[in-house]
Amino acid sequence: MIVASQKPVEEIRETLKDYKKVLIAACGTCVTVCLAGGEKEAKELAALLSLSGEQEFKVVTPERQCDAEFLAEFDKDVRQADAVLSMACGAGVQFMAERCAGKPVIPALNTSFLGVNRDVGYWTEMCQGCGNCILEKTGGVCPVARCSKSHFNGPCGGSSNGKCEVDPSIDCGWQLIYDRLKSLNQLHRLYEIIPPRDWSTSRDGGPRKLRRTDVVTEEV
Amino acid sequence: MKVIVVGKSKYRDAFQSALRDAELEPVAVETAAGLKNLPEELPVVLLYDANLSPLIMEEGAAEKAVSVLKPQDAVVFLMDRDEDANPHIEYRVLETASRLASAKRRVTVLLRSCRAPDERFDDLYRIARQKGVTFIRYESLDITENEGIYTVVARDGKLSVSIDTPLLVDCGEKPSWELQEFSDALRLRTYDGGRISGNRWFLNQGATFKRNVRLVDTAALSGDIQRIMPALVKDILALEKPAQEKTAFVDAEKCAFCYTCFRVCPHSALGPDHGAAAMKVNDLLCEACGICVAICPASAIEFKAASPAALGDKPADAASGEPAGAASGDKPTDDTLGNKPAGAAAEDRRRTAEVPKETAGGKLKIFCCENSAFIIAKEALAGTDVKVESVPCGKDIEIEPVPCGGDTDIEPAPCGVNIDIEPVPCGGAVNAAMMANALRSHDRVMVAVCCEDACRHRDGNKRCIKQVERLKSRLDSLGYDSGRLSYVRTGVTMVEIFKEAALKALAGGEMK
Amino acid sequence: MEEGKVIQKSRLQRLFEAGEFVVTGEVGPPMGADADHVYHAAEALNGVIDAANVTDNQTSILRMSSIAASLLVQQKGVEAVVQMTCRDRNRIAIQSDLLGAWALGLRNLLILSGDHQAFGNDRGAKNVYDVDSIQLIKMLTDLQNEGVFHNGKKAKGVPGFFIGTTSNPFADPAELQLIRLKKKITAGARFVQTQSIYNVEKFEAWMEKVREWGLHKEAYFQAGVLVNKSVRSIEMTQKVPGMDIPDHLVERMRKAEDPKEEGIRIALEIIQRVRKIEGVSGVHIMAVGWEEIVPVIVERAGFLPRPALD
Amino acid sequence: MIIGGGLAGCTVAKELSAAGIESCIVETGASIGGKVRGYGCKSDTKCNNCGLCAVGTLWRDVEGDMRVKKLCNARVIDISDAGGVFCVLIQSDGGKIEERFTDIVVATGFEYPAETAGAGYDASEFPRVFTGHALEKLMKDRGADSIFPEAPKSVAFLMCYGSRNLKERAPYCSRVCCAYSTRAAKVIKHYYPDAEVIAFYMDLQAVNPGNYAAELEGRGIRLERCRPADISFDGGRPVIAYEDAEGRKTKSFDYLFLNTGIHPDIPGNTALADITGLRVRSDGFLAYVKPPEKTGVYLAGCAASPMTIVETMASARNAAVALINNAAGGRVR
Repeated sequence: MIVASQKPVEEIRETLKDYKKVLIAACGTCVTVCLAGGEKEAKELAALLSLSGEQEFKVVTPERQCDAEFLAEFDKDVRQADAVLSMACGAGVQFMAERCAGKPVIPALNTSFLGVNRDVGYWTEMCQGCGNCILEKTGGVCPVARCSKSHFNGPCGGSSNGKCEVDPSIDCGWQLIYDRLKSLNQLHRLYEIIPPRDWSTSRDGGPRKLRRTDVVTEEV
Repeated sequence: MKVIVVGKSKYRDAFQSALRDAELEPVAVETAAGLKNLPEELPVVLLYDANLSPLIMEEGAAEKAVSVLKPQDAVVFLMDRDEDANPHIEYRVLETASRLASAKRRVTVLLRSCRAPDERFDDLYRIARQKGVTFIRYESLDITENEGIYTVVARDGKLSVSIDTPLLVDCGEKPSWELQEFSDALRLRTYDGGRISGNRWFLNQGATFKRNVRLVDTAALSGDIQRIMPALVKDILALEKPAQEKTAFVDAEKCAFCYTCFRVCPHSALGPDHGAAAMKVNDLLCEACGICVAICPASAIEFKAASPAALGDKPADAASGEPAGAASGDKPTDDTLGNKPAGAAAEDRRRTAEVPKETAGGKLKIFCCENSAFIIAKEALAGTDVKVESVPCGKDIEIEPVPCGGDTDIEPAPCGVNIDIEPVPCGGAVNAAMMANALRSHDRVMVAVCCEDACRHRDGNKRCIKQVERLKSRLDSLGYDSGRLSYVRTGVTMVEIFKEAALKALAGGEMK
Repeated sequence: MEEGKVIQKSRLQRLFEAGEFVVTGEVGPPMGADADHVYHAAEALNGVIDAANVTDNQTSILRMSSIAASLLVQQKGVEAVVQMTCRDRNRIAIQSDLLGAWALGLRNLLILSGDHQAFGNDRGAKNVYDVDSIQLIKMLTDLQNEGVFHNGKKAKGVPGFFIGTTSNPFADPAELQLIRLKKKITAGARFVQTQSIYNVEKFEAWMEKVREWGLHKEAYFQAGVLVNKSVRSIEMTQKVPGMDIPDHLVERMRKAEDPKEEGIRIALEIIQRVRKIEGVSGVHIMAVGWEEIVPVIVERAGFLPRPALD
Repeated sequence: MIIGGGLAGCTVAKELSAAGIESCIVETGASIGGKVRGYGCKSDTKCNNCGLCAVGTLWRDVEGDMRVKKLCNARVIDISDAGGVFCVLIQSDGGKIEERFTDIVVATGFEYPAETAGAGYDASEFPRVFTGHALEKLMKDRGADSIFPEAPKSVAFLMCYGSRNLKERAPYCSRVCCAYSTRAAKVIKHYYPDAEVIAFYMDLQAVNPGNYAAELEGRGIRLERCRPADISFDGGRPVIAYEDAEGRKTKSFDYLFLNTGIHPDIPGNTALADITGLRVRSDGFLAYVKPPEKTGVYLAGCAASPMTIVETMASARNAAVALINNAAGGRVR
């Protein structure tokens, strides 16, 4: 899931200061689950920003902001607003902005990473969406996302007691890989030299597109 | 009614036959895995044999031990027990010690704290003293072993005693992994060593946070099962009805299936409904604390009234402590998921929410936990113009204005000050949006929750205070006076503290 | 800046400041470690041009480092313009390399974003783009003016590069490009080399805008001129994104009996025309794969001899 | 009929009412609630498990419960058997009344009789000395940042005061003093971190899980294991003479707490035993002669033995459940 956190409220207020009627668009999927931009957070933000008494807020919650059909349901609300505060991830904010001709669309969140929910209110990064998965080689622990240096062939010298040199609260990704492979009895995999990889499948190759040719019947 | 009897206790057969006598239908489950196939809301009795030294628990073990001891050998019992452990184990220790002393062995009982749970203990203690058992209180112990002989050095302040013994009996209870497994399977909360943490154990002994699970410590019974049966059967039968007049209800359409409620519910009342791809409240387990309602990130959980049928002939002021009354509305059934609960506004599919308009309110609004602050609010706020904003379960609880200088010896609040009180089932039912909205209509807002660790819903009070702290820092960063928002921890007798907090809140100050 | 230390200005900078019409060329480092290649190229340009750009892994093709090759070029008496892209290095590496470049006596710097690695042979490489060209220009200018790195630490020895950048007069929308150019100049670029000019009318219009915005007063503008050797060369160039080659020029090449000579003539015509445009302070002559023609162009354009400085 | 409208009596009444059984509380005081109503919660920042919050809305619930009849300022004079039901003569404000009941619950609790320990220190005469009851009032009325009118520098607790002492007629452990006094000590230490708090004790009961003595000492509460020899006064300040391992000492304190225990109301219990068929034990508390299912007379709370709040409620609940079961099943006398 996409994990995000809310921007500092004063920053949000500053970006909204020129608009009288603001539509707060929560997003009902990832950012709801990570307690950053769901309906509850939107209501709380609306209540907090309403304290000044100078602006009007309305909260809507599309199921997802990354599908046009869900956004279409709220076109009327968008028209009535001076600006839209999107509480979706960066993708949702942009998609909302594409739809809202002539309306400023302002982000309320900082989109952080692709991660998992480890406990109530605690998420960790697991994937960077690099487009070329090698988890089968690394015991199901991603060296790209979970090693601070994205090393492919073992930890750096800064790994000590299973912790990363960047911050002792970060587990060394390669320690995790080692532990996993050991438990799988696959330590031999560590001897393989993983060659420099092709990053063109990652964002280094430019903005990515994906087409399922069997679903797309008319070529674009 | 089916009752699941969990555990491998040696008392299980006797226990099951006692349940049958009470016209209940016991179902034995021996492994944690066996629980998975059974409905979650069935009453569960977890039989638990304390894991203790056989010398004190098994008949004849003491005599056997005596036979291998030389007459001059010392026997030392270490009776270092917790307060919440059951006193029957101590009876056994005293009895065993007395028997060994009767056999002319030198017996010493080392205690860290003295216990006198009841007259029986007093009697056994007196007998043991008469038989020649030595009792020594200690603060710290050193134990060393050399070729089967233990040297125990007990210290108490500046005094110390050293005893050599071939037989050192640790009377403490050992953690049981089996119990831990059952606890995990039943979603019970445990603390160190796998012991089950109760729902404020003193409120309801033997109960757990989960309403349908009761813990029976067989050591406490010493085989006398009948002693506990009436109360146990009463509790089991009470499980046929929801705990509360209102329960939480998940709107499956809005639910993001995020498991947040599942993780925070102190009573394990929420579970997944995979068919509907949404969470579902188990009405029989829900205690209506409102924590999930407040925290649900999709705002998908609301309260609904439990159906009159489910509540049945439940009389007013029942043991649950909740007033009964205007329970109304239809209980949604599984086959009518679209059937919205009474009271839940039937929102259209577009899911829009109006931000409440600012309404003219009083000077101070207090969210009061019904378990503490709301009980004392009347007394504490004597002399102020108090209005109760909304009342749970439709029953009117009136807090009438008391003229200034009433009969309390508390300094009265200024006359004519409007204080609005909103009772909440738990501090955890108050979220930041509620507080922020209250700040729009009131000069000051305070939440009054139970003292730390005293929450009936485990950590609702903590959740509330954390929300207050976060909201305060957000108010600060917006440049508002965060002193307008405050909280107080209070108990059912802390009238003066509640009063002071309210007065301070009115003045814009803060309580620590 | 440390007191009492005079930073020696580059020849390029002094020529611009003296109001001379500046002529620069280009040296492409080899795809290998062969120093002689650079020496030969530099020797050919000695006395012909005022300074030579030394490219930085141009079009993402792996080559010898620009800074190292620049040093080799200067050893042969030609002043180098170090090119530095943002593609391959993060802010630490870029600054570190440039500190070394200054210490080695390199004085001119051309900052560009760098072509995406998708154009080169290492398509699977990660790109860095930790800072973009404008951020980099600003970082360096601040360092040069205040003696303090972007990270807030004081520098021991401050460089004084003559910083230039590039601009494309033909990219759309023109306004966006002009805004970007203005930002670059505001950030501290002192000279600007443009994309190769073929469509002189459009370039004239662009320069008019530049003058309107007053940019020509804040930086020296050099028109880029590319010399084509063949029909194929001009056809290929026409296909490069951001290039604007009028069809009639391509047609001229096709019809010409001697395409090489025609290519020279076209280049010379362009040079003569852009020279007259107000605000153009020089030309930058590029002859990819035909480096030996540069002295010929310079000579036939009447730029020789190059002015001497005291 | 429930004799006594304190914690045990009210708990029984509430349980019975929940089961649909009507009851009548006969209370000698002016209102229901008994002693516990005057108790104060003993949490500092954290709950100290005193159990008082378990009481919750009990008083309000019982006061507002139509199934529970409340006779205050009333006392039972006589009980006689009237063929399967009890005929009870009650002296109340309005004179003597006679009522009939099927069952009787004895929940008379305990007493602060004049002759028990601590009674000699009247608050007006010794404002710096607090007995158990006064301590509770202090806890109840404490403010957000003060307990005493002035911040104390030193406070002493005398635990087991009057307990375990044949001469004081309490040869047993009252079982609550260790708990309430150490909890109060924690509260005082929390309000006044600089105050010296000393507890003189004989035995220390485990009140919280773990090593309680260590926990208390970790909080800065000093434990002295000795029985002080003498209490005297110096200008109103209590002075305690005691002996520890180093020898005899005297020390003066700002405040002194005498942790009086739970004492049976012996005359009252004796009178009740006569009319209810219960017996008075050697320590003065009441006990069953025959099982309550046979007699219809139930015992709840501290009338039977010293109990904590929670134990009292549990005992009352057990009595109520037994009564309800018997009422449903039909009693065989």
